[in-house]
Amino acid sequence: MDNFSTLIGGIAGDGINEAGITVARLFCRLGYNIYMYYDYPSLIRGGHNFSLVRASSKKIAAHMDQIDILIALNQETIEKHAVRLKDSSFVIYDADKVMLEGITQKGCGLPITSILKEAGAPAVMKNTCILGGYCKVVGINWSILESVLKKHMEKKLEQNLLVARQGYDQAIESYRIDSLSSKIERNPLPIITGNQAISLGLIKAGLGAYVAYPMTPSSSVLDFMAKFGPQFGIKVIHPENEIAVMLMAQGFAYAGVKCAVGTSGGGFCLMTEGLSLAGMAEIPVVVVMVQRTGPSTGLPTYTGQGDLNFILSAGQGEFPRFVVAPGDAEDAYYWSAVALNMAWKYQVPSFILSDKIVSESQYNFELAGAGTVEEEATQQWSGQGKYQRYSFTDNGVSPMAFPPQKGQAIKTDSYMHDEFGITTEDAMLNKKMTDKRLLKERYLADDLERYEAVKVLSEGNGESAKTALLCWGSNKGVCQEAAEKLGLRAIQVLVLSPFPAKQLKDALQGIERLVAVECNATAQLARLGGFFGFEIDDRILKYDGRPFSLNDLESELGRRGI
Amino acid sequence: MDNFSTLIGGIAGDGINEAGITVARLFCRLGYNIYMYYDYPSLIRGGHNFSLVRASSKKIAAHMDQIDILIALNQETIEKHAVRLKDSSFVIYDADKVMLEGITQKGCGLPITSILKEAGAPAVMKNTCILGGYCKVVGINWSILESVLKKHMEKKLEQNLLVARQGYDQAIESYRIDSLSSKIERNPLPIITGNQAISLGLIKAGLGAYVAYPMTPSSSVLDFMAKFGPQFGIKVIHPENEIAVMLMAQGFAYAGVKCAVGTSGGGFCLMTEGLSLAGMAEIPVVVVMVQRTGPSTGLPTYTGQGDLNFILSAGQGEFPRFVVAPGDAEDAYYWSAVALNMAWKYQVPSFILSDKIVSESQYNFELAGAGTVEEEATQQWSGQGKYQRYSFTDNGVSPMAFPPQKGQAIKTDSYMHDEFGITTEDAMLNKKMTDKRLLKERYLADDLERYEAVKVLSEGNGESAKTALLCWGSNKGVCQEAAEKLGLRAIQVLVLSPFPAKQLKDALQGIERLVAVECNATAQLARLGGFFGFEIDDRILKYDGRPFSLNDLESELGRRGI
Amino acid sequence: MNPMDLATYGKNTWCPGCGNFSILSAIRSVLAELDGQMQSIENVVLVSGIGCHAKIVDLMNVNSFYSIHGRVLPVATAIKLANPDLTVICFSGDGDSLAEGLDHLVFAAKRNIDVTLILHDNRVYGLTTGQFTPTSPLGFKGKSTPNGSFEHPLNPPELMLASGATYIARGYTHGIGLLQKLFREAILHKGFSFVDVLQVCVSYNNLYEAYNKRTYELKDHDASSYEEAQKVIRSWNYDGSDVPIPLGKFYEADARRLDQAYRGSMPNALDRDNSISELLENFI
Amino acid sequence: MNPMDLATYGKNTWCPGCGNFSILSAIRSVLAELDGQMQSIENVVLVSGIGCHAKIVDLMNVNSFYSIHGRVLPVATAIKLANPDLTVICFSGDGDSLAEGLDHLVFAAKRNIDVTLILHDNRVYGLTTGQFTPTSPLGFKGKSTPNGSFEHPLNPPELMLASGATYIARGYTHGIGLLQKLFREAILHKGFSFVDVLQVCVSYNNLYEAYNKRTYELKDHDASSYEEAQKVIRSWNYDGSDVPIPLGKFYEADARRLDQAYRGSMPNALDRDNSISELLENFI
Ligand SMILES: Cc1ncc(C[n+]2csc(CCOP(=O)(O)OP(=O)(O)O)c2C)c(N)n1
Ligand SMILES: Cc1ncc(C[n+]2csc(CCOP(=O)(O)OP(=O)(O)O)c2C)c(N)n1
Ligand code: SF4
Ligand code: SF4
Ligand SMILES: [Mg+2]
Ligand SMILES: [Mg+2]
Repeated sequence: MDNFSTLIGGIAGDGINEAGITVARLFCRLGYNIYMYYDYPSLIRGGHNFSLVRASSKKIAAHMDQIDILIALNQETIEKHAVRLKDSSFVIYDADKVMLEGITQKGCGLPITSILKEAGAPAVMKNTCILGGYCKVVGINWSILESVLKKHMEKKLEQNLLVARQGYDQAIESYRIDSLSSKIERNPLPIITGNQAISLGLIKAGLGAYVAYPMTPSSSVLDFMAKFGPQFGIKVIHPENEIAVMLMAQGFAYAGVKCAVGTSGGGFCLMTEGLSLAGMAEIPVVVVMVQRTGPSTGLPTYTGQGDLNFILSAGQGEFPRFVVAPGDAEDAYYWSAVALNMAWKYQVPSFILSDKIVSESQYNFELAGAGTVEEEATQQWSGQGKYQRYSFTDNGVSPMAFPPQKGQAIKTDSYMHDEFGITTEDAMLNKKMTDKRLLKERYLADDLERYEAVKVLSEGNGESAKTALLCWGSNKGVCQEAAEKLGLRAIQVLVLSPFPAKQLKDALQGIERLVAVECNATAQLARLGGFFGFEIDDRILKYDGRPFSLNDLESELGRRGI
Repeated sequence: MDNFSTLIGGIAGDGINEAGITVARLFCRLGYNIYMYYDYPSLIRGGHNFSLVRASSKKIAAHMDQIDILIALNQETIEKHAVRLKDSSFVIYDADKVMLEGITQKGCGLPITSILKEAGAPAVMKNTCILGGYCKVVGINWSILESVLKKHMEKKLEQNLLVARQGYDQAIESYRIDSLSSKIERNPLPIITGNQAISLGLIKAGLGAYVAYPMTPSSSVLDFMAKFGPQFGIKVIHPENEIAVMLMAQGFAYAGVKCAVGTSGGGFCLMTEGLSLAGMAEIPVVVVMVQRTGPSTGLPTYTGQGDLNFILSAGQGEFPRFVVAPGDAEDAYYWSAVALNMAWKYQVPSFILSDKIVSESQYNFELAGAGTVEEEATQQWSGQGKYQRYSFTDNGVSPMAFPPQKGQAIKTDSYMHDEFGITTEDAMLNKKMTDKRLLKERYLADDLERYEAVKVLSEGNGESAKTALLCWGSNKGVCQEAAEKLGLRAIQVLVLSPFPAKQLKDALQGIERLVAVECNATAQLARLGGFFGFEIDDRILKYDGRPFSLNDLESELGRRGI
Repeated sequence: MNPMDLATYGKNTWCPGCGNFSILSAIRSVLAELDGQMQSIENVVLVSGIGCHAKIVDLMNVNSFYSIHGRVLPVATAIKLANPDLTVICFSGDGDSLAEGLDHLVFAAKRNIDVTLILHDNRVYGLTTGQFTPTSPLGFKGKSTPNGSFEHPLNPPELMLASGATYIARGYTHGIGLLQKLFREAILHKGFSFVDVLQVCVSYNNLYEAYNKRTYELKDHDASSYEEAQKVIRSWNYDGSDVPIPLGKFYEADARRLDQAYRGSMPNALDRDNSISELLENFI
Repeated sequence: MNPMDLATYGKNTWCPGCGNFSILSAIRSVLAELDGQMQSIENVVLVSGIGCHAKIVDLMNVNSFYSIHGRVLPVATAIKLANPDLTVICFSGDGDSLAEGLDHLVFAAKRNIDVTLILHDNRVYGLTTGQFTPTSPLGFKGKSTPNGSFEHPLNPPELMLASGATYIARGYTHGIGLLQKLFREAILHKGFSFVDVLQVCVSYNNLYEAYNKRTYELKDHDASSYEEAQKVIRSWNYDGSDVPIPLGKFYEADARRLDQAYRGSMPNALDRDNSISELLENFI
């Protein structure tokens, strides 16, 4: 079995996210790769949530429209997702709540509400119960479910096991998912979101403080840091607003503590003034910027890639910045570590430009496979002579020192300043300091040649490899898969600033038709490419808040004769 | 006499700006055109300020390095500006304070301090006294100075006239400035800054409220509005910070009052979140954004053009905006009125992107010559049926209505919304509303064909017209003049969004070498042009906070063999 | 007018049991009642921030401006200045107006602008699923403070009193009669009115039990006295202790209002043109 | 250490007669004196906003962070949290910390973070040449309010008291002895210290005469009493009236501080790698 998709739907409060993760874990234990898309509106109880878990023998990072199993905790789930059913699909549902009218596919109703009542279990255990039934239906051994529950149920394990078992016993086997474990030589992998991977990458590269004001879809970085940060000595702060966030980051950096902040569009707006300060005062800071549907409040829990232009030029004045857009959890881990390193190596702001899909989707994650990255040393002051915070050097990078330093004053300044850090309005010095700051971008760009800043995801084959898909961020998975299927080349631009024009040129060798695939309405990467002389022939754009499914992209490509 | 430059220098507090304006007024009465550059550091008393007033028979908007008369209220003025003296130049100075050592040019020292003492006049009258001497030296009749002082001295007129007369009497005539009034058939023109012209343009198009938090070099719009706004029924508010400014603007617009805000880089950063709200909620707002040297606090009183990229993409998500960069006071007046009209016609944010030079320089201003512009009617709701704030229409513009409307609810929303203005997370509607908003940009772009969004400042002549200078904002004057002198074409891009690609293409007919002239370090207009397929061959950039003088530009062009 | 006439087709997405339902119902009946009496409904404008609280405007068939997080008050202030005949009512959250937008709250009070702010003070960030806010008690365990928050809470009515608010009251979402009374008073009060509503968030900070036990309605309180107001306000400081929690009107005073400052109307285009020409004369 | 050792080559660009000179001289002598006693000078970090006041950091040969308008306190808070052994002193203006950055001021007090804020309260925007600020009296004629401002001033010490500040005092730039005393106390105080300095701006708001006549130094004031503090603070409300203006320490208390909350140090790279691997186990 190559692909198996399960959708579980219900209302917010039904634990749909957790249920999806459990399904993902089951498949992971069987040796599959998984990808889970989680779809939810902006509310706390009610509404319609669903998790779409796809398992595959190959590494994946995209979902397909059609599903093999539909798990419905309520009627709305059936109504909304019946279109996804194939002839061979199967529906598992709460027989006390849901009616299967008009559905021709096979199904199995479980009296969830009754089972829970009998067991004296609270309503939140619905999902455990139905997952019991699910395991039976798809032929996953009870022992696997049992071990997953034992590991992850923090509360009321016994009762959960009881209702799961009831579900398992009352369902009928209909599929037989084979374990892949014999084929793939590996232990089950952890399943994490992009935001968790970002957090781990930052920690790996020596993060000392994380400051954020909650904002979907970036908040789970704050959650993670608040929970696990202390064991890494990380100071985690949730202050009054995003302005304070950005300025606190600069206070930490001044004192020598590596700091990151996290937000989404509206919160980032409030950070732009502090960003420009970081640019002028050459203060390293990492911004985890997770895109959602804009403008303004927009759709807080849905995705978009509408903020690229903004990020590239945010803040008054001109100063270099490092911007990377990871495409999945492993990218996220690796490049977040790199982003923190780059920030401190070049004393510039660094962006991890994510989107809701990368940040909140679940991926199986292999630390070893994500690439080796270590904390890099910051260029420290030698301790000789009088310290000058902004000393002129060959590459524009001035060695750092942090207070206290006996006999020295370490001075940082948002005004135009001299080498020591004292304000000056001198015309020549102004030009010279501007050149110094911009010089760092050149060295940063050179440094990037060591990295795969542009990645060829699929080489394509034969004739059709004259066409390439160009993507960034979460469209990595869907482009790679479509390209492999159709024999196209697929190219992911990971670093967006400094723009890796040379690497992109190399990756495009022989390509005659270039198709940008983006989740925005104005094709921002295509436009950026235009700057550097890359001509984009087609644009496939989606901007309804939802990610491309593999089918969406394939049919769009078909429509264009590709 | 074609050109005559006067520089007056002293410390902050000496009234150098006012003295320069007085000189400008004198020449204006003689029938000359004038341009005055005012240079001052960020402090209140002390330091070095100077006004450089250039008079010319032609219309001008640039200064030249060399001067004809140097008026020195202190020694520093001599030290700093001696290099500007030609053999024929003349120095007028306070003989009680200044020594003319090492200066070979002719000069005339007046015992200013003694004169003031004798007259019992306060130190602030120094400038009036020396201007008396100046008039004698350059041969401007006493009656002209007298009439200017009578008109503009609000306080202590008699005493001012007395010390001016003393200066006049004790100096010696050395030049004879001829009146041009016989040649140019016009009454003396008002002399105003770009910021005052912006204010008048906004007033002309029906401004009802102006909200701003002070920030150099935009503050003088607030000053002007606070002083003169009430007589036009304009509500002028200076609130707690720029966030409040931007949000107040939206409250005013919601209630039907046309509103503008003003700021510079750092303050604009704080407005970006509200800007995105305006984009989503389709709320008209005009932002007067005056650039200074960045990043961050930078050089508050010096110029720059480093914020173009930022303005074009500020705010999360995608929405249309109108951006115009006037190049002098008449542009500023005309286009500010257009900007307010466009904001309300298309319900989009509109930017008047100025810079310190346009905003704080003095220009002679001819209302009739600035172009005819009237307040345009906003598309109002018909009053029929149920009002829908976001109704779908052919051009994306939904008719407006303002509370109270009997029986109606007028709903505005920062979330994705339906036609009525109620939040929705529906995918199709999301796409449709995004299309609606972006559609407005197309109509706005079409509308712009009625305007000279790109202006050919100089046609050039013969062979050399194969080369064109491309500029925006305050480099208009210097490019026009250099081009006329060298027979080049000079092209000013006035509208930067929607980008007038067609008009620019037309303007570039026959051009083989295109030279961008900008006051920033990364050639932002050139880069923007690159997006639209315009290839820039050379970049002449200045980013030390000071504007190009005509000589600066000419010698840079010379260096490039142009 | 029937309160239900003020409903829309917008779907109510609050959690079952949420205190916001009481606020919705109270404001609907107060506005329905005032319509025809003092202020007809089309003259009312509602402004909200972002948070669970803010969803209320989608549920009211009344003019509204659904603003951004923390920014209710500048919007409301400008609407009132634009047209002083409008009645402007703000719905805000404790994260919204005490963290993100605290400065605007203090300045609205300082300016004594004639708008009403109803604070849905659930002492937690509801919509972002449970972080501590400025009114959460010391030691609050939320998502951003899993081991307990480190900060003492603010006392919003005390801050409002120090900032110049001229109507200050506290309500509780179990107690709709009092809520209605306070909303009515606050709306009719001329000047900045602040109603701190102890709004229970059943999902992230269910304080029904504590509030039911500890709240009491003020009797014989002299709301015209600053000192008395302060005393009663400071009798409970939003921490976890066991002291009684007073409800009712704490303070009311009469003072100069910003909306009285701007007068004068706009000239017609011709007069404007003439004035511009005249004005330019000054610059010759 | 001689106070003049703390000077730099930075040029002093304040107006002759500006009150900022007194603050500069007072802070230099206090820091020179404390060096060697409590806190050696390299452990001191100065933070400023933007305004005339802020130029002070360019004149001090001491660690400094010249920040942006209104944002002294988040920077200072983070520096203190990063390294609690540092002594952090903020210089801010009335526009800076009471308008642009008011929220941070309230939160610094709420958190009782152990930093000192010296407010150069000239009751005007100096550097932007004379607009009204939150402490300008009603009717102040500045550039943005040529016909007089419409708003009553805030009373900053009152706001600080309501927000949780644990050291509150007022000084005056004519009176360098008292300034020194208050700066020393404020710096040595553990917790958030707020010193409101009546700093005269000779160019835009010259109040020397009024202050000379009306200020008096507190005697026998019980600074440990909240009620007493409040009474004396409220005895003058920054308006134009003729009442006496108290100077001195208004309030001092001991309370939990945010900088006590974060402990623990960072592991070495190897331990970190191991912990990451272990942590990932939870997600299998
Ligand atoms: C600038 C900005 N930052 C963060 C957010 C995310 N956000 C939305 S609602 C909310 C908190 C809401 O808390 P509160 O104001 O107390 O309202 P409640 O949900 O509790 O009613 C936050 C932080 C946002 N929308 N905008
Ligand atoms: C975001 C932002 N807005 C506005 C300004 C312009 N600005 C510089 S100083 C200042 C006011 C300073 O007033 P205050 O804080 O009272 O300091 P003072 O000059 O009186 O010492 C302003 C508004 C700025 N630098 N940044
Ligand atoms: S999360 Fe809390 S405040 Fe929000 S709707 Fe649910 S109960 Fe109400
Ligand atoms: S403007 Fe005022 S505060 Fe600024 S330096 Fe001058 S006197 Fe001092
Ligand atoms: Mg809340
Ligand atoms: Mg001030």
